[in-house]
Parts: sequence; structure tokens; C-alpha cells
Amino acid sequence: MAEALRLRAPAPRTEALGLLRRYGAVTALALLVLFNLAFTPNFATLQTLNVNLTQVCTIVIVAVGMTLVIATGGIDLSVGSLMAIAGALAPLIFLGKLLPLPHPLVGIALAFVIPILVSGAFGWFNGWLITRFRIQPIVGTLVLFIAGRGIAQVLTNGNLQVFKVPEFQFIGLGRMLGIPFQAILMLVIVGLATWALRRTVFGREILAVGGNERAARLSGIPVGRVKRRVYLISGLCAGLAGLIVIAINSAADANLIGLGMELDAIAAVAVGGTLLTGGSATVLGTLLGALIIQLVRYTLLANGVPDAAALVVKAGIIVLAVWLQRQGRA
Amino acid sequence: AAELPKLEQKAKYKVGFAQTESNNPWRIAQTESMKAEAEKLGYQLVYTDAAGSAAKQVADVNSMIAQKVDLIFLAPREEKPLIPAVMAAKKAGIPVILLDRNVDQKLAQAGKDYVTFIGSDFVDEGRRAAEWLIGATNGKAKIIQLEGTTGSSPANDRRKGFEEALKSHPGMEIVASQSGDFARDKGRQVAETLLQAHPDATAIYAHNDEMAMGAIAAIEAAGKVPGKDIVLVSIDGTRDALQAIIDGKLGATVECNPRFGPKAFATMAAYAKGEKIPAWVKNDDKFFDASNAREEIANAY
Amino acid sequence: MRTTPLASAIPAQLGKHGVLLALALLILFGWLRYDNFLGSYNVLSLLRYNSMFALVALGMCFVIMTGGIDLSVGSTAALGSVVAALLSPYGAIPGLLGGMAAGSVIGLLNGLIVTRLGILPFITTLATMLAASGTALLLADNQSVSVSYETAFTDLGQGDFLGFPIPAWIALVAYLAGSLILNFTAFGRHVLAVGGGEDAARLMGLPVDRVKLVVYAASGTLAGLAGVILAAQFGAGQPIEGVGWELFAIASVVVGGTLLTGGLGSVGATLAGVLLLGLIFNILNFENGLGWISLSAYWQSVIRGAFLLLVVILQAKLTAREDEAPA
Amino acid sequence: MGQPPLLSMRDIDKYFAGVQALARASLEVGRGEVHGLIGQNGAGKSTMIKILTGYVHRDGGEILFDGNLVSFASPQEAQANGIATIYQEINLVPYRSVTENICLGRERRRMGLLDWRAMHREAKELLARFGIAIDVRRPLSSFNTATQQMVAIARAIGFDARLVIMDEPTSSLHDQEVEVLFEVIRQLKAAGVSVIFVSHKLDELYAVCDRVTIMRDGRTVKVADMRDLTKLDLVTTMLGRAVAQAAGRQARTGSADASGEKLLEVEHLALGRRVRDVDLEVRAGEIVGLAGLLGSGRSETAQVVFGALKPEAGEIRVKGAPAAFAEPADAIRAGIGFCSEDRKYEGIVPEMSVRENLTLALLPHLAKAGVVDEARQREIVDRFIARLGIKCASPEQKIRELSGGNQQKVLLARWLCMNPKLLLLDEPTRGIDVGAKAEILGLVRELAAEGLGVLLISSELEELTQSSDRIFVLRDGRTVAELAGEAIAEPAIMHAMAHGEAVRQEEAAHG
Ligand SMILES: Nc1ncnc2c1ncn2[C@@H]1O[C@H](COP(=O)(O)OP(=O)(O)OP(=O)(O)O)[C@@H](O)[C@H]1O
Ligand SMILES: Nc1ncnc2c1ncn2[C@@H]1O[C@H](COP(=O)(O)OP(=O)(O)OP(=O)(O)O)[C@@H](O)[C@H]1O
Ligand SMILES: [Mg+2]
Ligand SMILES: [Mg+2]
Repeated sequence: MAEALRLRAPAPRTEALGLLRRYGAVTALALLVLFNLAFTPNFATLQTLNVNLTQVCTIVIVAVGMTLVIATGGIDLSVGSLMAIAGALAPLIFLGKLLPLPHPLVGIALAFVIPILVSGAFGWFNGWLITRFRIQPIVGTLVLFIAGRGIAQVLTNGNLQVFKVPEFQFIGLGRMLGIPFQAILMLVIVGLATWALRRTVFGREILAVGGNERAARLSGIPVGRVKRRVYLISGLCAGLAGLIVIAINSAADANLIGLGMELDAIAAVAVGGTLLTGGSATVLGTLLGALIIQLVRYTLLANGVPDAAALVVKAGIIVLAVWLQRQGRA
Repeated sequence: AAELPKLEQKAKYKVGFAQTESNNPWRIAQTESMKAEAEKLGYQLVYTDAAGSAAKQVADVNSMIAQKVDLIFLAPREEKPLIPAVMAAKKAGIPVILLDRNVDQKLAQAGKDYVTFIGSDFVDEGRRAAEWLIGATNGKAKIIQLEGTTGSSPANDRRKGFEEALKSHPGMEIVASQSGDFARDKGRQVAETLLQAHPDATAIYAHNDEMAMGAIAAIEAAGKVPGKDIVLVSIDGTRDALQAIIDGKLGATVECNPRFGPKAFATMAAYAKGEKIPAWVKNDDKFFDASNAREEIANAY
Repeated sequence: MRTTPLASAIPAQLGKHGVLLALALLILFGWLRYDNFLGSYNVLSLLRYNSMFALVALGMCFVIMTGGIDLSVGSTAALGSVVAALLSPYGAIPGLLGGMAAGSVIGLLNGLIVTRLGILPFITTLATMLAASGTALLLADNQSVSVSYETAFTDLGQGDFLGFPIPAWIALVAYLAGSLILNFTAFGRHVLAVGGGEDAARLMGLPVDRVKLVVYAASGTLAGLAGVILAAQFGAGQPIEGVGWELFAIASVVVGGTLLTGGLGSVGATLAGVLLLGLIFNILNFENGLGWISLSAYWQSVIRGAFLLLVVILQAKLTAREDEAPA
Repeated sequence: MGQPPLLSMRDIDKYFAGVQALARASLEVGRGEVHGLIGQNGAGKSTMIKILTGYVHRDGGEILFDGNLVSFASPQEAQANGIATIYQEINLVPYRSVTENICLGRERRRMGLLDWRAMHREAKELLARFGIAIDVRRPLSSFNTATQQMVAIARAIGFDARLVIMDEPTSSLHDQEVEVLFEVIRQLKAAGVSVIFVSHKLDELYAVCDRVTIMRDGRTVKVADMRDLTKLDLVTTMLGRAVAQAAGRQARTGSADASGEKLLEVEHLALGRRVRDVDLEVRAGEIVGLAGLLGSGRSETAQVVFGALKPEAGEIRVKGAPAAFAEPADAIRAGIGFCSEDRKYEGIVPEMSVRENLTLALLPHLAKAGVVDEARQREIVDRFIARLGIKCASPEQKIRELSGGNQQKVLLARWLCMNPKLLLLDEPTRGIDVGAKAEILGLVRELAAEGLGVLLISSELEELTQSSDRIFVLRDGRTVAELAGEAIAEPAIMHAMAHGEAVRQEEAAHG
């Protein structure tokens, strides 16, 4: 009768798993923090929080866009390259290399607007490619993954652009009420996305398209438009992230801006508990996922784990975190 | 083994330049210098870019051989995996001149398998950085090392040279050593973290100027003063770096000059004439610090 | 192949035609435009080099046909090359087996995580990608490991057989085997069934998990084999090689007309896809050889991207037409 | 006979996320017996079956197969032990060839390699038993739902199993195929194979079953010999109440609406091989039936009208104005709704809640400045859940967790809540229990009375004759007959479906 006993495992178990699932990411994060408090030299300082916040911002911003894309059942490999394009474009503008500037401030204003719009446009192009020709997202965005960085490098001839423009660099270095401005940006974006996903028609449409495209179409949802929009949004997010990166470094290096960002962002989304198969999404989860990944990176560096070993540990933690997330979905 | 292939004298040559990658200012300057010189001489330059893959670089060299170039300038991605390329060229009767990195001497020798190696000595660069730092801190410092891309030979050599030079100075302690991928952004993030974990650090040694620039940003973000609270030394000698020295933020940087063009083609001409070429045409790299930064910045890259 | 069911034949055929057409055009272009382009030296070294990618793409093709994906192939190959290099002093066979075994381990790991822990392939293999390259760096102590030139090991990469590069032979055999398995074994059909509808396959009583496990293991093993060739061909195990191989492989597979959603695929077309994408690099090198516009690396990537775009659209158009065609 | 029954499931319990789906349910099947299993939507029939085949794990109870205690870990294992199953939703691989779909799992080999010739032959032979002759090398997806269903059945028969389970196999079949299927079932019976037969169609149960098990709310409420059970008993036991006998034709809104404005006019519509020359007309307040054999083009006609497929020729007019919808969205904006026959692939969004699924098409109307008015949404959802008697734990339950029939109801509600002018219903009562069916048809009629125009595609002639004011009959993608008023009778329809050309010529001769 042991078998029958094994089988007779009703409600309680499932609920326990439900909890785990809901708080899986939080648990993982808490464990990491505890570990650091125990082992990492002077971890419990404001500066530590500061460092981690500023470092995680770009990942989160990109990952939010990625979350929406993934919720429609897609994926966007081009984000890193789009960051590079935006990052390479901005200095060209405010340094007046691209177009003559009546007034420096105009240049700075344009340096915010144009690059983000451009990378947004490229994002939309991804969406167009994917919807117009029914190309698999992975391949459709692979095109710009390859060509995008090339474009950025061509723009600058691969040269490093250095600058000191406080007004512009405010998005990277500035602070409001002592909080890094980029962190505020990040929180605003996370908030917006969460709200949109929960409350708006667009949010529902995203999930429906990701959940069952044919059904969505037959219910009158403009599948194509929804997809193009999420890729557009992903592009905009990438553009913004690109600007932040160059602002912090007071230098734009088309070769390196956002290199490998797509993987970080996707990992954050997955660790955060969004299904890569689409049809479900949690932006807050993504935020947690990004924090986890960031904190792992910090922990490994701060404790002097050599790069090679760090890679292995990272792998283990990603799998573990995602597995925790999966529990209860089973 | 067979003889080293000769190069007959011609007015115009078709030469190949197999570049490793083009993703940092140093490489870009090197490529520019090679192209400029080739243009000046009116030679045809077959330029390939291996995008950081030794394997692709060998394939690139092979495609040059297929195109029957007269001579190949090769900037090896790594010491060992490029041996087959060198040998293939030799077999095809095309002389090879190595730039800025050598190949494994156990497997191929200058004057026998390839003409010569033109370049600096990464190990020595590391040593010179160390010696300056020892002087600047009179032998007492807690050092954070920002390494280059894990596994790349300049990273390995610059680390080797630096650490060997420190051995004899117990006061010089490396408290943390992590990779910043030769990149400013990564360098900054790593520096931020390490400074946070090791507030007692008094010096930073970066394997290249870009990471040093990142480190400076990190130090300032941490509310400390670069050059005073924390002494920095690095390698390359970029214009940025020299400016930083002038601003008193960067202590010193060991030059690693990317402008190979003139010397490379001169060596080629000499070889064509049949002159004897030394196994290693050393770049006499300068050393930049507060004493000479001002006058040198003009012709920095 | 009369006996292949039209079901898989039709789309695959179209896929083939698309990629074969592009391939033919590209070769013609190169032949007309450059001297020595079709010279035996260029052709043979091209095959020798791309055999590595061919092997990786073959594994990827099978994984993708089950509806999965394997991002770890690149660093798995790097790991394989390191292990092979370390074992090369003991001879060609130990090196070969060692490298492949290393690959199998990663592959099995992927398979187990995907089937047992139920974590999606993309994220699973993303993780093992990190793990594999980490392990490679650790084993190699952060630098290339020289292979032994005493043993016959290097022949695996540099040797010829009947005037044809040995790596190319290996790839050729692998593809023949792959095609045979796909079309003429139960396992092959199960792979496609799993990709075509996992729940259905399960309800049909097919050993879904075993199929996946085997497929990932195979992909890992082939990547390991590619690593062995990498080590043998360039005389060193290279822990930092293999960057971006996975994307190259995915692109070749898709260009070959295999659906990323699984269920449809062609092994032969994948090979054509590899050659097509491999040829681009070669062509670009020759283009620079003309010395008119010496393309910067940057323009090269722009062009490569544009070309991929072209092929993929062509591909899409063909498959779309196939959809509409009255079945 | 002293022999134990082939199968006996006892005291089966099953919880889904704490909700009890089965409570000490039991099922006993004798050898060589055809056993009916009937119950309302959500009664637990499919779950019972999935537990038997090891697709879901039971929380309690025991299963004896052929006298010994079993607990299959997977359908694979069940199959290996001689249990072949046809699940409610067709579960085959669309991309693969018919042959593969039939032979996967028991491939024929020659010298270790697949013997395609033998497998194609086997597939052909199996299908031949159902009087189906198709190119078995073509991908399954290129055949219509009915054929796909037949393939699924052929596959199950192919394993010479000792127990064949059919979960609503006839839901997408036509009387002709149903007859063939019954013949096959009788053959199986003769060969000593037992069959579990799930269906909502009473006549079918009486036609083939020896005994029947009636389930209600996860319990087994009655087991009886088919003979000793009147339809009325059966229905009342199943529903736990008496049903208003499905109203007959007289209850129809009547021919008065012949005057109603023309909502939809279709002329000479053509698309590929499936739709060749279709004429249709639907007036406000009228229920128009669309009859036809399988593959006669009804679904695709509907899909074209709805803008889901692009016509190659012909004209569509909505309220007199020419309308060629590029996208379903346009059709919906024009007040048209379409309920697809393919619940799983064209209907539900599995991961979304009942609430979201129900209001999916309504979203634009629920929004103020793009923000969903959730209060109104809830109010509407609750109303329709009540009105259609949808059985779900709560509106927030994932729709995939609902039983087949209840999913269908949600999809109907998705369109009814739009209060459209014209509703295209493709097999709307597929897999819905008699009680619900009567309700739904009644509801459709009410709405028609309020002026809604309905195009009703159904494979059940009875349903058509009872509900329709007018019936168009399609044959090979052509409209071959239009029947109205007293002309509506099953024989007439069947005649037209079978040899439609003749009818058409007559008409031509007249006009
Ligand atoms: N995966 C699941 N998760 C949660 N609840 C489920 C799941 N599958 C079935 N149920 C619930 O179990 C009950 C029985 O479902 P089942 O599909 O067996 O009904 P059924 O008798 O087959 O109905 P129908 O005739 O409509 O197919 C239903 O209330 C359904 O909501
Ligand atoms: N190539 C295909 N891929 C997927 N589904 C198809 C294909 N061809 C036809 N179908 C579907 O098969 C079903 C039957 O085809 P059709 O509409 O022509 O006949 P029907 O009279 O509607 O038959 P049924 O009674 O099965 O609905 C339709 O839903 C149609 O959409
Ligand atoms: Mg059911
Ligand atoms: Mg139909």
C-alpha cells in the first residue's frame, strides 16, 4: 500500500509548491544576501547597494523590453547591438559631428531623442521582419545582432569617442534625492511595464498572442501589430540602456557597448520566472532575476573567485534559480 | 626543414595583413598604420579580420595564400594555434612577418619558418609597470589588478611580468585580481566591486589604458581621489591615458605602440634586398609619466 | 529518395532548393569575380576549416528538430579541444575519444536538465555554455594547450586521405549517418514527432524524454568531435575558441529550411547552409584581395547581416509558397 | 464466466490544485464488451481515462487490469500492456505523414532500417477498413478534422490491443463515418477486444454499447445494461434532474424572418480545392444551417467570410454592402463572430484564465483609453458563466483546466458577449452534453429571435433540422441545394449531400 500512500498526496503539497513558486526568486535573492552578509567583506554598506543598483540598471531596462518580447513567444538577440547603435550615435550628435548645432543644449536634447528613436526603429524592423515574412524571431533578430554592431562601428569607424558633457551624463551619473537617476529610470520603467501588462488591453493582447496566436487572431487581435510593438519597445529600452552606459563611462565604444547583453537579459527574464515559451510574463520577476544575476556577479568578484570558476558557479545558480521558479508550475 | 621562402624585389607588392580583431582603439590604430603605409608605397593590401578567433585567422591566412600574395603580415591571435598558418605559408613559398605577438618558439623559429617578429614584449611591459609602481609607493602597496581578457596571451604575459617583478618586494601585495576584458565598462564595474570589497586597496594595475579609465571612474564614484588615495599604472599609452596623467589621475602608462606600418614595410623591403633580419625586431617602447606626458600627448594615438 | 515520405520531403526539398540556389549563385559569383577562387587550395582549406562548423550544425539540426536548441555547442567544442589536446600525447585515439567524451558529458548534462528538471533548452544550454567554457579555462589554466606533434593526433585536423582533408571526411560520414538515422530509423522519426507536438508524441506512447536525452547527448558529442578537429587542425586546445559558433550553427540550420519550432528538417540542407555561410567569409576575404575597396571588418559584418537577411527572406518566401500550395 | 473482468478501476480519487475532480469513482469493463461511459461536461470521464493510461497520476484508488494490480507510469506503458487510446482532443503530429501518425511507436523494420513500403501499406490497409483511401504520405495537417479523427482511430486499432478506449471519437465525424466506426467496433468485439466508448450522443451509445457507466460530478452514479435503460432514465441520472426535452422544429423562430434584412450574402465564393462555388444567404433573425459531407468546405467557407482566409473568387456582401475582410478583426468590427471547430488550436488561450478567454474578443469595448475596465469585465463574465452554466472553480481558473465541453461553452460566450449581428458557429455543440446542448441551442434561438443572424455548421443532421430556418447544402465546395420551411428534412439533406449535382441541375433547369 506504500504506492497508494505515495499517490495520496493531495492539496498541501501543491500549496507548498505554490508558495515556493511565488517566492522562488525572492528566496534565492534572500539566500544570496545572507551569504554575502556572512562572507563578503563590508557588504552591508550603502555604497554596496549603490554599486549594485547602478550596475544592474541597464540589464533591467533591457530585460523589461525582453520580457514583453518573450511574452509574445519571441526573443530579441539584437538588444546588445541596438545599445551600441544608440550609444555610438549620441556623441556624434552632441559633439556636433553629425549635424551643426545652433546651441549645445539642443544637441544634448537631440542626443537623447534621436538615438532612442533610431534603435526603436531598428526594433520595429525586427518585428516587421518577423511578422511580414514569418521568420523565426531568433533568426530575424540574429540579422541585426550581426549587422547592428557593424552599423554602430561604421558610424564611428570603430573609434572610441570620449566626452565630458555633464548635462548629458546626468542619466548615468546624476542623482535625485541621493538616488542614482538611472535607478529611478529603471523603477519607473518596471512600474510602467507591470501596470501595462496587468491593466491594459495591450498587455492582454501580448499574453494572448504568446498563449495561442491563431486563437488571438480569430478573436480580432491584431497579432502583427502587437508583435511589431513589443519589438519596438524592446528597441527603445535597448536604446535608453545604451545611452546610460556611455554616460557612465563618459566614452562610447561601439565595439563593446552592450556586448553580450542579450544573454544577461534573457537569463534575467528566465530566472525571474517568465516562461520562454510565451503566454505568461512577470516584470517584477524580471527585476528580481536581474538583481539575482547582478548579486551573483558581485559576490563572485568580491570574493575573488577566478573568472573561469565564476562561470561555472554562475551556470549552477541560473539553473537552480530557474528550477526553483518552475516548482509549482509542474 | 625547407629553406625560408625568398621575396624577389618588385616595385609593387601584393601583401596580406591578417589582423586579429578590430574591437579596440589599439587594434584600430595598428590597422590604420598598416593601411596608410601600404597606400604610401602603392602596394595592394589584402586585409582580413579574424574577429578574435585564432581558427578564423588561420583560415584568413589560407585565403591569402590562395590569392597568391607576395608576403603576409600576421598579427597572431595566439602563440600556438597560428603555427599551422605560418607553416602553410612557408609551404606555399610565401614569407611571413609576425607583428606584435610571437608564435610558440618550440614549434616555429624566426629566420627558418618565418622572417621575423616585430613587436614589444608583454612580459617586459608588465615588469616596467611593476617597477614604476614599486617606486611610486616606495615598496608598500595593496594592489588591485585588472586583468585583460581571460586566456588571452597579453593578459597572461602582463600578469606574469608584473607579478614576477613584485616577488622581491614583500611590501607589494595583490589583494584582488579579476578580469576586466580589456574594456572600459567592464573594467569600471569590476573596479567598483573590488574597491568596495577591499577598501584598504592603495593601488590599481590595469592591463590596458581603457580599463584604467574605467577604474578612474570607479574610484571617483566611490568618493576617492584617483592618483592620491589610489595610485594607478597601466599599459598602452593612449591619448586618454596621457591626458589622465596630465590631470594627475593616472600615475604612468607603459607605451605599447600600435603604429607598426613603417617598421613592418621597411623590414619587408630589407628582406627583399636580401639583408639579414634579426629574429626579433624589438619595438623600443617609451614610458609615459608626469615627466613627459605633456610633450608626448601630441603624437599619442 | 523514393521512400522518404513526401510529408518531410516537400518542405525539406524547398528548403534545399532555396539554400542550394543561393549557394550556386554565390559560387558562380566568386568564380566569375576572383582568380583562384575555385582553385583546389582554396576549396580544400575552406572544407577543412568549415568541417568543424558542419559537425556542430549537424547536432544542432537534430536538437532543433525536436523543438529544442543548444547554445552550448561553441564552448563545448572549446572544452573538447582542450581535453583532446591534453590527451594527444597518448595518441590520436585517446585524444579523439577524450574530446568526444567531454562533449558527451556536457550534452548529457543538457539532456538531463531539460528532461528531468524540465528547464527550457534555451536557458539550460545558456547555463551549460558558461559552465563548459569555465571548465575549459580551468583545465587549460587560462591558456592554449599545445597538442603533441609526436603522435598522429594532428592528422585528424591537418591530414589528407585520398587528397581530401580528413576533417571533411569525418563531417561527410557524420552527415551520411545523420541522414540515414533521420529518414530510416524509428529514432529519427521520433525526433521529428517530438518536435511536431510533444504532448501528442507522449500520448502516442513515444519515449519523448529518451529521444531528447539522446539528441542533446549527440549534439554535445558532435561538438566535442568538432573540438578534437579544432585542436588537431590548429595544434592547440583553445579554451576561448567557439565564441558565436552556436549562432552560426543555428543560422545554417534555419537557412537549410529546418523549422526552429521543430517537426520539420533536412540534414542535407543544413550542410548546404553551413557551406553557404562559410563561403561568405571566404568571399569577403577575396573581395579585399581585389584591393579596390578594402572593406573594414565593420562593413563585413554589415554585409554578412544583410546577406543572412536575404537568404532567410528567400527561405521564408519559399516555405510560405509551400504552405499555400494546395496540399 | 469465472474469469475476472478485463478492467476494474475502484475508488479512484483525483484532485486538481485542491479541487476534487474524481471522488471514489469506479469503472468495470468485461472481456469483449463495448462499455459506454457517459456524463455531463466535467463529470470526469476524460480524467478517468487519463488516469487509467497513466497520463495523469491518481491520488487514490486501485486499478486491476486482467486480474492484476497495475499502475501505468505512462501512456507508453499502458500501450505496451495492450491498452490503446483515442483521446478527446485529437493528439497526433500535424506535420508528419499519415503513415507516421499511424505507425509511430511500432515501426516496421527491415535490416534495422525502417521499411517505409510496408508501413505505407499497413497504413493504407488500416484506413481502408474505414473506407478511407488517401495518400498516406501527405502530412496529416493537409486533411480535414474528420479524416484526422479517423487516422487517430486507425492508429489505435493498429495496435492489436485488448482494450481500446475512445473518448468522444464521433464528435467530429459524420453519420457515414460513425456507421463505419461502429462496424469496426463490432469487429473488435467479435475478436474479443473490449472497448470503452465515451460519447454525448445517446443514439450512438444505444447503437453499440452493451453496458454503460454513468458519471456525475466525479462519481459513478449508475452502471447498467444498455437494454434495461430508457433514454429518459439515462439522461435524468446523468444530469441529476429532468431536462426539458430539446424543443422540436416548431419552436423555431419560424419563416417570418424571410423578410428580415439580408445580413450576409455570399456568391460564387471560391478558394483552392476546398471551396469551389458557394452561395449563401443569412437574414437577420434567422438560423441558417450549413450541411455537407466532410471536406465539403463548410469550415473554410466560414473562415473566408470571417476574413481568416482570403477568397480567390466570388463576392461577399454584408448588409448589402460588398465586404472583403482582410483580417478577422475587420469582420468582428462589422459585428460578425466566428466560433471555430478546432477548440484546441483556434479557440482557447490555455495559460489564460476563463475570464480573460471569455472577454478576449470584447477587450476593445471593455477599454477606456486602453485600460481594461475590470469591474465591467467581471460583471459580464459572471453573467455568462451563470447563463451558460460553465463549470469552473472560479473565473480565474486557467481554461486549460476545464473539461472539453466547458471550454467550448467559454468560447461560445466569447462571441455571445459581443452581441454580434451575425454569428458563424462551426460545430458549436461538439463535445457538449445533451443538457448543455439543449441550453445552447435554446440560447442561440433566443438571440435569433432578438434579430441575430446565425450560420450554423453542424455534422448532426438532427441538430440542423431542429434549429434551422433554412439549410444550404455543400458538396465538394459547391452549394448544391437550398432547403427552407417544410422542405427541411433529413432525407432531403442526405440526398443533396450525397448526389448534390443532380439537385443543382434541377434548380438550374427551373430557373
Ligand atoms: N489539468 C487539469 N487541471 C485542473 N482541473 C482539471 C484538469 N483536467 C480536468 N480538470 C477538471 O476535472 C473535471 C473533469 O474533467 P474531464 O475532462 O474529465 O471532464 P469530462 O467528463 O471529460 O467532460 P467532457 O465531456 O466535457 O469532456 C473538470 O471539472 C475539470 O475542470
Ligand atoms: N491544410 C490544412 N491545414 C490545417 N487544417 C486544414 C487544412 N485543410 C483543411 N483544414 C481544415 O479541415 C477542416 C475540414 O475542412 P473543410 O472545412 O473543407 O470541410 P468541412 O466540411 O468543414 O469538414 P468538417 O466537418 O471537418 O469541418 C476545416 O476546418 C479546415 O480548416
Ligand atoms: Mg472529456
Ligand atoms: Mg468544418
